[in-house]
Amino acid sequence: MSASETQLWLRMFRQMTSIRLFEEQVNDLYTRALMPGLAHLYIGEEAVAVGVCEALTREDYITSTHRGHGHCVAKGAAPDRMFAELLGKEAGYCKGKGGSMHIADPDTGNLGANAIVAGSAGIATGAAFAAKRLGNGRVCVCFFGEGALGQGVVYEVMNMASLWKLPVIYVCENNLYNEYTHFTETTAGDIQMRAAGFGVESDVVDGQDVRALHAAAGKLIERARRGEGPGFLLVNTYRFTGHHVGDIKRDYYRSNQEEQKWKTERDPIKLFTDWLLAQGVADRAALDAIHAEVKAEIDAAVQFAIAAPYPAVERVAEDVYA
Amino acid sequence: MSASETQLWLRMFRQMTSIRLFEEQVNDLYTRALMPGLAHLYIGEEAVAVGVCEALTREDYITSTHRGHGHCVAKGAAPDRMFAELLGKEAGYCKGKGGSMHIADPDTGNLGANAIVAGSAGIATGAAFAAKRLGNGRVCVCFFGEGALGQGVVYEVMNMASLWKLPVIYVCENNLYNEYTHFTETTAGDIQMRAAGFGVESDVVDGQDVRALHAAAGKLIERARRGEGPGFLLVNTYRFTGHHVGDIKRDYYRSNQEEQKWKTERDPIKLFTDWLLAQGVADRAALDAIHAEVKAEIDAAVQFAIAAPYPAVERVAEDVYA
Amino acid sequence: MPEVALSEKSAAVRELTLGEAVREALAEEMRRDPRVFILGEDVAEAGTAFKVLNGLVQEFGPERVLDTPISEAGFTGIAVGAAMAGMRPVVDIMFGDFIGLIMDQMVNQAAKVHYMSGGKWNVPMVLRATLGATRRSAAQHSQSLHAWFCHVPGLQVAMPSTPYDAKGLLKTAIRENNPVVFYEDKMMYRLKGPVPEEDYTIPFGVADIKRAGEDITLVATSSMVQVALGAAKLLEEFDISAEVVDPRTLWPLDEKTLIESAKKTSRVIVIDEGYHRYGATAELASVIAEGAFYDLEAPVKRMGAMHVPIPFSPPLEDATVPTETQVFEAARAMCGK
Amino acid sequence: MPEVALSEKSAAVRELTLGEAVREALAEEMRRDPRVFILGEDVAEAGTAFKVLNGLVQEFGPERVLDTPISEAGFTGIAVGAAMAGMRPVVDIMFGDFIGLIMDQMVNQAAKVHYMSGGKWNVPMVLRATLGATRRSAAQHSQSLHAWFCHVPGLQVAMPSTPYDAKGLLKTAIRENNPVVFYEDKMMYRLKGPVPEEDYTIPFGVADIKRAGEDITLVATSSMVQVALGAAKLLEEFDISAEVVDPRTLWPLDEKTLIESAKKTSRVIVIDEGYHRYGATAELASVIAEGAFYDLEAPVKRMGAMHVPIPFSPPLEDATVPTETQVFEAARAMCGK
Ligand SMILES: Cc1ncc(C[n+]2csc(CCOP(=O)(O)OP(=O)(O)O)c2C)c(N)n1
Ligand SMILES: Cc1ncc(C[n+]2csc(CCOP(=O)(O)OP(=O)(O)O)c2C)c(N)n1
Ligand SMILES: [Mg+2]
Ligand SMILES: [Mg+2]
Repeated sequence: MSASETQLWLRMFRQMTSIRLFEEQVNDLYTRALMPGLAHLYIGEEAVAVGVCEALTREDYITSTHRGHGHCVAKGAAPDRMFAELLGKEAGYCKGKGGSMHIADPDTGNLGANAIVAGSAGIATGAAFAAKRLGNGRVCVCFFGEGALGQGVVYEVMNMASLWKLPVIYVCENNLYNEYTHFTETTAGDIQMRAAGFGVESDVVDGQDVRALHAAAGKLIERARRGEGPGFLLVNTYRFTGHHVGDIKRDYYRSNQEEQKWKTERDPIKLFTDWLLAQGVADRAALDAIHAEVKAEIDAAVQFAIAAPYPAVERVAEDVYA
Repeated sequence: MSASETQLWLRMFRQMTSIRLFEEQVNDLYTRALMPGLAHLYIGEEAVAVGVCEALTREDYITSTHRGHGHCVAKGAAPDRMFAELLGKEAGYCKGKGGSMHIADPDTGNLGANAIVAGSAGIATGAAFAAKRLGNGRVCVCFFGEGALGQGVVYEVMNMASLWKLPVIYVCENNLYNEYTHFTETTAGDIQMRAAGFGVESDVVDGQDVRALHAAAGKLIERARRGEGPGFLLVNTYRFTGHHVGDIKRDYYRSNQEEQKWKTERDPIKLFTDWLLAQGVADRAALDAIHAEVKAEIDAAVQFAIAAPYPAVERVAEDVYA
Repeated sequence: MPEVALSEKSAAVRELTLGEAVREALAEEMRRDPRVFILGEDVAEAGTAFKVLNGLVQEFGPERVLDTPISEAGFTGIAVGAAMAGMRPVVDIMFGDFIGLIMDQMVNQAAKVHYMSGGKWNVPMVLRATLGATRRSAAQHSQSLHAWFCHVPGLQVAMPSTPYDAKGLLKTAIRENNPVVFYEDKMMYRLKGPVPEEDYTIPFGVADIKRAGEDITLVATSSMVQVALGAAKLLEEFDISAEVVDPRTLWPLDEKTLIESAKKTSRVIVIDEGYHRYGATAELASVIAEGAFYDLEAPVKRMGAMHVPIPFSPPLEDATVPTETQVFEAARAMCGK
Repeated sequence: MPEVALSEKSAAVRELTLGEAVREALAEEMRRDPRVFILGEDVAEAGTAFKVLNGLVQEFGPERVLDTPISEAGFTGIAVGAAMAGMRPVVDIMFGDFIGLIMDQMVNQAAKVHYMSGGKWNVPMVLRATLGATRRSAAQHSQSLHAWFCHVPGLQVAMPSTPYDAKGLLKTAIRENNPVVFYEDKMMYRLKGPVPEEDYTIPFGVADIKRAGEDITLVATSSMVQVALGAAKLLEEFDISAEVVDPRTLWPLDEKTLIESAKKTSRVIVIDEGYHRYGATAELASVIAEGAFYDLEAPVKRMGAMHVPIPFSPPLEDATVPTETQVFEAARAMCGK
């Protein structure tokens, strides 16, 4: 295995670990009532953001969702400023004005999380439009959950992306649930056929297998970069925890067995760890070391955010107009 | 050929003739500046409305579009009150408040024309929902042009119609143009595959062949009535005149040859006439007699409408709330 | 069905939260009329994100409490058609911010069908939506955009401020033959108040004087009524007697009661949680300024949400909505005490 | 670029229609800045339903004058993203009634991106929409719903009333780094007026006194400015000198000029073609009633569209919008002459 390949795998491991530990801290902050608002955790879906974003350049764009921490980390954001944003502090990426559901960061091409389901479909397609017109070679990845398939605007923009051969990739994270409702109760027909009906090249992939994701996303991304048009990647995954941190009692919409099965048999980090060890990409000690490093970084980031000051109240009226 | 069949064919001939003559009068009224507003003619597409509506009962519902005169006549409305509505007269179906783009008539199950492209997709699906809940055995046909495929709401409601097996049939009148733009410039992928992607049974039919339309629509309508779910009928047709009466200079978006070819070779009334004669369903004299009858009725209807009074100005504030 | 007196005073002692009052109104109307049904996201087993509908699917079944895809425009449109064809849909829009997706269905379809058809088709539907900030839900989950609907002929807009009003107004809304938008403030779902067990309705277009007073009128909507009542209490200590008037429906609007109160007190503050600019306060203030012109001692003061997208950061968000103290101070200043 | 004086008086003699002025502004800005492009339905060869964009695709090509599918929400969303990523889209919404389909894109996305990102992302886009009734286009093609946008922090709303203002305001809009909604009255496209050939812009938030007067102030927007000017002429014969004030942008709003004029004349009528209730007239009237409270001789009078869906029937439709005669009579009555 080439050194660069080894590096790639280890970077992916680190990134997935960062997201997992980041979200565990969010859960902790929230339950300790240190975090205001709503928190939608990405635990269980880490491979999706990492597999896809590792196939992008820093300049490429992404748009994200209410469940956006993972995308943000995977695209390269710093945990300390993310936590600061989640706590509404001045040092946050958006000066505390956006919060968990609206983190954005131009430096890493993150056009922003969006609290409107499918709210970023238009933005992502428009960013791809601009990239094509400006000829800067960028692509845009639009992350959304399968629930967003309910929003007609997704089809409107896929149609235009297809007509105009825009470099946008729609990554549909099918974690089986729209909030508290199973997607089969809200989604008729065939998801990939929907994309095909709008002339969008599509593929389906195991969302717990970061290598498969990286490969599948890479294909669609490079195809889009070559100017051959948009792609649609259907990703089968699962959120290990509640729709949001407050969603504790879940048995009325999904069984404990289902959750346990996914957590024990389909944990993307565990699966990847096994592979790394089996392939001898790294040994347990090396992985533990990475884990420890990441943990230290995350812990420090949390402390930074807790200690950071809130914005002065006068700031409230700033940034309404550019 | 059975007597009832003969009757059906002759009724269809009569209805198609009614629509054609109705629209010719609209064109005349408009160019004589007797008709206010906009007029979108259905000439060339008569077979669609007639073929479909003849497969419906009077109680069944339809929703219509800005190009709605044909649907309205085909569902059984009276030309005199239609003309009165088009001229904004009190005697019109909507007391003159709706006009050409909003004719509605509960007596014939016409939920209304709609001036918002795809504006009636939700209404049609909802009427089918009510029919199913109330168990009254009705179905609803949603007529729309291929331009409406650009509106996401169409996919939102098709998805729900499919999930809930609603008795609604989406009839897509593909007359090749969204206003002044060819549909291939606005429509990517494959239209029937779009329906299939949402689990909606679909079929495609020649829009100039009233018998084929009647058969294809009948299949989807009876299937829906049996509770087997929604249908999508893609109809290939052509509007012989401008997008609206004022659209005279059309060569910048379509050629005169194209128009001539359709008018001479693909006129639905001419084609049906030839068949009726060839089959000996009726002789030329019989058809001429029907044509003359219809013409007399339409002429009288126009005179009625022109003579009819405008609503009193005080009426303006009525009917805002039930 | 008895027309119960309009203010809470006469209400039975049983207390319910506003959320419970909404649920009771829905349950009673669904028992009374089989055409009434609910549709929206996670309304069935989940009972909505706010749990307001808990238990309804158990009583009425999934055919009448219907989980939809995340298709606000689509299911609102379906409700319009279902209403035209004989049903009485109650649409659930989880966060009022999402009305951006359904304005065409509500404004170009629901609001106009009756008029455009010359009075032939009716659209007896209710759209339930939430409003209200300070839940740290940020810019896309905190807005109070009801002014948009108030602007549109053909719609009616109800904004209950108490559990009592919530039950009575919602029952009226469901029995209406026109589209009604019914607003619930997320922050008030746990507010308790007396709610009669019996069947009662509250007519639209009749304001309620939530508190009688002499020196100043506080016209307030939805949760701002509670803010105004709190401010009125604080004003007492300064011997300022504040009258709190709740229009209860912004359309139809009970101009008469608003103007009479203004004429009586000669000072008015209008408080609404929507954005201040071009919002509900503008209509209420100008109606009063015109109707009570010769009796006003001072300009009508408007208090609404600050003209900024609603920020996530708690100290910033708290600065954007009118508070008890702000209303109190404004009223005190107006009364020169 | 020279800051040309704000009123038409100083303008060059060449006359253009308002439609031509809009086209000229677009063409000049597209020549100046390659990032500017147009997208919408039938904007290219057809030059829109109103032919306002005729010739632009010939000069700038289909890549910059882009025909879209009938997907208002979708292409408005694309414009938001394109703006964030470095372009300057000008979106064409054929009929203002269709904004019901794009409120989420404009209000939850375009208007909030800059604020939610803590000032990091900008959305330099223009949304061109039409307003205005009396074209016999019925309820879904005749509305003036601009009050909805005025209500939303993060947006700016320009409403030109003359060809001169149209060119200058549109150029400003295109150079703005914020989303701007630019309204064109369909009935004014053929209105002629002087338009300088040179490059000029008109700053937002600066009202223009279209006609100076002493006895009464007529505050009017868009085509209602023409109505007000007509009424002012009729008033002359009765020795009533009317001042006509055009805010030109409803947000930002030049309160100072409105209030000063009101203080000077002591009588005010506000005229806007949007629905009267909860519309633009309410904000303008309450701003003036508050700011000029001690100088007003009479309540501020509001004139807007009747609170009904706009009917098709010509005699009915004509009754729904304010006319020259109505404004004249209202003004005369107010002045007691
Ligand atoms: C337009 C809109 N409707 C409803 C909601 C409320 N809501 C927030 S998340 C969510 C479910 C989204 O499911 P999915 O898209 O699958 O994403 P997931 O949460 O599973 O990651 C809903 C309905 C919203 N935010 N926006
Ligand atoms: C939402 C909306 N957008 C745009 C328009 C303007 N418009 C009226 S008809 C039309 C073209 C419709 O084409 P199609 O659906 O194919 O129907 P056709 O006119 O061909 O019968 C357009 C764009 C509209 N009425 N509604
Ligand atoms: Mg999901
Ligand atoms: Mg067409």
